[in-house]
Amino acid sequence: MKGASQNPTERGLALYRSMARIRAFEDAAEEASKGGVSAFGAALSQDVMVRGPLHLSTGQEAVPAGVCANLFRTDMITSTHRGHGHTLAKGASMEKMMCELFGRATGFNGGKGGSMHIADFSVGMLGANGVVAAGIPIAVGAAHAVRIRSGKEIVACFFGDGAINRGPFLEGLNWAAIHKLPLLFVCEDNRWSATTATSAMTAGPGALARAQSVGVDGLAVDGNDVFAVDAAAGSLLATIRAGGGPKFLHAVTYRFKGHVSVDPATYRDGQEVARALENDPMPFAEAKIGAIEAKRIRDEAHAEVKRVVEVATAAPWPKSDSAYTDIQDTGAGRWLA
Amino acid sequence: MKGASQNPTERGLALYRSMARIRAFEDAAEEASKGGVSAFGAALSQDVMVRGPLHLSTGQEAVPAGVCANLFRTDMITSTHRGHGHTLAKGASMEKMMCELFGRATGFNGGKGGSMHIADFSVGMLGANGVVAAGIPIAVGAAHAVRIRSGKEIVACFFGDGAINRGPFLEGLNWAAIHKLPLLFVCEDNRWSATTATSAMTAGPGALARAQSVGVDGLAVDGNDVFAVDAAAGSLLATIRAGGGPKFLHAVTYRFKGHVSVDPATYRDGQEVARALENDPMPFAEAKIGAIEAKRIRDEAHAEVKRVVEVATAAPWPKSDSAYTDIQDTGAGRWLA
Amino acid sequence: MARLNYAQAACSGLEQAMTADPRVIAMGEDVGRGGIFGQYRGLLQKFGPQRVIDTPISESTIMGAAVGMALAGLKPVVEMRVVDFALCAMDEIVNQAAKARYMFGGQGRVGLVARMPGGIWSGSAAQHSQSLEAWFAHIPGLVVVAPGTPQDNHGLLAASIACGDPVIYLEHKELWGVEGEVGSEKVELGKAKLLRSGKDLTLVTWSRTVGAALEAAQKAESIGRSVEVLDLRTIWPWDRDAVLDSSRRTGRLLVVHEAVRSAGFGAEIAAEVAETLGVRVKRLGGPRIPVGYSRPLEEEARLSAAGIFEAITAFQ
Amino acid sequence: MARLNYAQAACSGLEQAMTADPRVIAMGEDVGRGGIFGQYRGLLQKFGPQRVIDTPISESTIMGAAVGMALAGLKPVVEMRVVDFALCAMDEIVNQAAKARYMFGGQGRVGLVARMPGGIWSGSAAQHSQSLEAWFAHIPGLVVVAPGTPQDNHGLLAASIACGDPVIYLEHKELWGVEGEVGSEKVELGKAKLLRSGKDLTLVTWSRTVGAALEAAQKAESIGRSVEVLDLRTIWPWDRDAVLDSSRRTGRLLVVHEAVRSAGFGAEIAAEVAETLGVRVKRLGGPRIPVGYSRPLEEEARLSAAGIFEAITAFQ
Ligand SMILES: Cc1ncc(C[n+]2csc(CCOP(=O)(O)OP(=O)(O)O)c2C)c(N)n1
Ligand SMILES: Cc1ncc(C[n+]2csc(CCOP(=O)(O)OP(=O)(O)O)c2C)c(N)n1
Ligand SMILES: [Mg+2]
Ligand SMILES: [Mg+2]
Repeated sequence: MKGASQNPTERGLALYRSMARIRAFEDAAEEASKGGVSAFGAALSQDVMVRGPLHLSTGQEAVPAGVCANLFRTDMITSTHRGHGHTLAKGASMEKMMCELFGRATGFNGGKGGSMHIADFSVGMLGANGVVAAGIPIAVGAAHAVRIRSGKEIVACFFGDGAINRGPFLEGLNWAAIHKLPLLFVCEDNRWSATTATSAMTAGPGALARAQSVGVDGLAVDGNDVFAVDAAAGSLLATIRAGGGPKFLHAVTYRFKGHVSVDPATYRDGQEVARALENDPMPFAEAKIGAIEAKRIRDEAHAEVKRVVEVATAAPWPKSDSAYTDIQDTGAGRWLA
Repeated sequence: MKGASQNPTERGLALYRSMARIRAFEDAAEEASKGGVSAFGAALSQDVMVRGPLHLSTGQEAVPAGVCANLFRTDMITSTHRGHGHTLAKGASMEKMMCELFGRATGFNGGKGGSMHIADFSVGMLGANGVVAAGIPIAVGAAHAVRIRSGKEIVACFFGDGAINRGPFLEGLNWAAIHKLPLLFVCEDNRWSATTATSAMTAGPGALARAQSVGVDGLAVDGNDVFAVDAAAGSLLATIRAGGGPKFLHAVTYRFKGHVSVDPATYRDGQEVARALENDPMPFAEAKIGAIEAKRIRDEAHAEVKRVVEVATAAPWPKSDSAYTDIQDTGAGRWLA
Repeated sequence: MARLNYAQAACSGLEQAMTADPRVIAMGEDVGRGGIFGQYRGLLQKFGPQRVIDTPISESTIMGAAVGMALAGLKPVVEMRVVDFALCAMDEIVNQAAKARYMFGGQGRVGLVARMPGGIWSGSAAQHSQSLEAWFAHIPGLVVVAPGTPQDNHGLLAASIACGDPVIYLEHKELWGVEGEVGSEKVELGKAKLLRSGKDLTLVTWSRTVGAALEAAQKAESIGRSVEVLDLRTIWPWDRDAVLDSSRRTGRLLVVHEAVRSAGFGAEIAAEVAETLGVRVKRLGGPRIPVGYSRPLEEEARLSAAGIFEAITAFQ
Repeated sequence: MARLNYAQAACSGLEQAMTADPRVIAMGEDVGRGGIFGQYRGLLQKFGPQRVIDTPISESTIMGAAVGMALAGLKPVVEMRVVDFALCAMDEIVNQAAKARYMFGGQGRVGLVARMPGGIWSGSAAQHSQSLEAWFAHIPGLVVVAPGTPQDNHGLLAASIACGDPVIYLEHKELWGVEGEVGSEKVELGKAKLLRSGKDLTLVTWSRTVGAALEAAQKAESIGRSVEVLDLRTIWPWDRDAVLDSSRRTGRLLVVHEAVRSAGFGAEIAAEVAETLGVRVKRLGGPRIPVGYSRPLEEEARLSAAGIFEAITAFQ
């Protein structure tokens, strides 16, 4: 989150810390989710901590870390089904997120949403989304609201490479450009859409060209280089904040894990995966900030996540009555007779 | 329709005839629709011949005429809410179309569809559509079917300038490009979307650039010059037929009338309209084929449309029982008790 | 009190809401020119393009942006033109607008009004004539409103904007020109209106069908059948108490709606009353056919006062 | 006869259809790798990428292209992944697939099967757990199928591909791993299956709820209540005759479905039976809430054998 020192060393450490916390969180969540999804016809184990499809952003940490380092707390973001990294990087509590994944009353969503709907409005995180590309129009609306009340906030909208083939991508970018909304579109390109190589399903010169064709200019960046992401996002956001209208950031990275945590991802070529693992954004950043500091930060992150898992494990379950709240004020109720 | 002589003079006459028949049809349909729509809160006159919203393509004749001159009868098209021109140019019977607009049993759709759903499968006209951009995915599917059965047909997909802001535009073009489908996209740009100037709602460098950004190349052309449209469509279609994949034609023209026949279009600038009327595609083409031939062709068209209106006026109404047919085979019926 | 038509009544309700609360904005295709039914006439002139927003033909994003605006604190009134085109925004309505508040555990609310004129529209055929209130009533999170008079269109629109929930607001495509007296009295969501008292049969209906139902009830009076007529007005939450109360008194319930009868909202009402009271129930609705273009076909899809009268008399 | 799970049973039904008729093709996201539930496993290897087509994440165009393919003579089987994402293709389903044949006056038919797994999916929360059969039943032109067993998933998929109408095919997200004997006998669309005879009460249900209903019926037997259980299997057209017949004999109808009770398809069945026979009817369905993520919340949205048993015993 912005407000971190602009001192280059401190900024580097802050970026690395942001990434390390995401990595530690994802590893712990992955562990806690084993057996927790009934995709691919597998049965669901009853005593698993994290139930349901868990989409890990392991390997992609540099994108949220680099982008959100340029956002103020009052700025807003929208996210995807793979939203833990965005949420943490935006400054949300790791503990409340883990509690949510564990389905506890103390989670951000009181257990109502889980990983795919994780949200923390207190830091402007307007929600993960289970529907590919659905966050785009929502981000457009949030940015439009800012414009209407002459606010100073900007909105960052994260989505995957698969999302650029859905209609709302076109509609949302066009809308943002017409109204010159304060909006950064971030295409987090991990090269896969579930079990499908996105390249095979995507025609034309790429995400940035598509954005430009509807009047949204931007930059392409190595999404595994957190410093490059930071710099690119910083320059685009400076333009946006100065009233330059929406911009686009295309960040190429890689999904280290399967589509969901229990997916062995056997459909991927071993060499491709091996090459991608060599581009792990963590050691890359470590090389710049030094091994000693990096280890200290990682250890802190591990300690934090360990504590957080303990808290989440001990946290109370939501009361079943709460299943009936937060639906609507007019016409609420169970309506069972 | 293709198959017309390639002799330049004869081709010119055929193009002009195609346009003249559309113009005559639209004028007659307009006349027959007076009082026939309840848009804008107006009441619907009971004895009007053509009921409901009637979208006239008056002034836009050069686009369907020029494009369809390059299509075989077995080629297919999809159309829009403004589909009379496409239908006629593709070789459909004027009589059956007028009967349909008059709601008669002898119309193409037996009275079930009307203007917004006009279709003639016998000439490959797969239907007008009341939903903006909805014809795009349908055309994609039809072209994909051709590919699957290794057919030789191509599909031409007509849509308006407003449609390029709807999601299916992105999705459909991307799909067509991935599969290199035999498909010509035709953006019939009349500069207006209902009461809104499309330019105010459309960001970026334009329709063709959008198409190129998803891998569909093409041409922009003066949509009031039927010879230019013919030539451009001809060259694109030659590439498509040779296996070159989908192409895009951006044809700029103008909507002479209101959005629907009863719309006085007071929201348009008088000078803009006056300038556009000067670019009427009919006299433009007439200048090339000669006034005498042009008049003969127009007279023929008027005679034809006069006859057709008489036939439609005298044609039988559909039996009310037919309201219950053509729905579904499994689970058909009224289900009123 | 003023004599306004249904479109003007809504427009004045919206104007009042926009005047009272700067968070209320209106957006949709062609709203700048007053909307294609005149239901936004004059608002651009009064509130400017920042609050009366013309949009591209992008239904998904119109609705999705409205959700984002609402989450960011505005109260958008969004225009879908007709309910048939709202089908292009169904993810945004059902997966986003209706569920966001719940999924996020109460963080954020999606206070918006999605106007989507419904019903048969003369000569407009199958893609411009649907009635889908039953769909929206089935979706947790949504409020569903179907005003049948200028007064209700004025008052219910104001109440819908005020309520803070996502409201599906179904004006009828053939009521725009209907005139009536419109006053400033409040109309509460969830309350049916008793249009006519009777003791033999309870007739529940809404939207455009109210007129035909009243006509049929009048005619039934002349042959000695006393029909009570309720205009439901709000489809969700429906006024279960009023309907049960009346049905208990009359012992017979007839639900009448223009929507296709099969799996229409009449089924919910009839089933509920049959379950709860064990009284006799009947439903009259549209046949399960798309609406045809030609007049004789379109007529088959419509409900008439005569048809309703017949249903009343057949209900012994 | 072979022992197959629900996913394999559908896959083998599709394989047979594709072998028998070259016009049958399959398409959707990830189908090339067998589909995320394994319901297309092996088909790419057997039929190649021309007929087992991977698609971009473009639901509108997947469904719209299927309409175009069907109009051009193919018989597409298209995958929407889950019914919740089919909301992104609602215009294509409702305005195009369901209505094209009618609007065009019988020119062209839209024979396609749109597979969209429905129902609660453990730990998947509100955007992956909906049951929307009532929506589709309300739309003229559509056939709606909800197989509850491997055998039915095999036979009904074949029948759906064969029927030539647009079929909404609702597999249940939690039945994929369920095994059963699968033979080659045909399963007819529109025919309920009598799972259990009884004389005190008719219980009508479908899809995943069949299991819990049978369990509850068994338990009711032990306290002397004899419950007849019908698996509806096809939601539209529903087997009205079988339901009326059974209800007439038992004098009591209980409809049970996982979908939200309000405006669910149970309302149609209950209303119809109440109208036609005047017998007593009851409905049990999900509460009108989005499905929550956490187990205790999710449980509130589920139907259990115990809950069904209670509804049976309370129905005196
Ligand atoms: C509209 C929609 N279609 C399909 C899905 C199923 N789905 C979930 S994630 C996913 C892949 C998304 O790929 P991408 O956008 O690149 O994001 P990534 O998973 O790589 O982060 C798909 C197809 C969905 N959630 N929403
Ligand atoms: C999805 C959808 N939204 C809105 C409409 C209402 N509508 C009908 S035609 C039209 C304008 C279309 O503009 P364009 O695509 O340029 O075609 P034109 O009318 O100019 O031929 C609109 C908004 C519609 N039919 N479908
Ligand atoms: Mg991806
Ligand atoms: Mg236009």
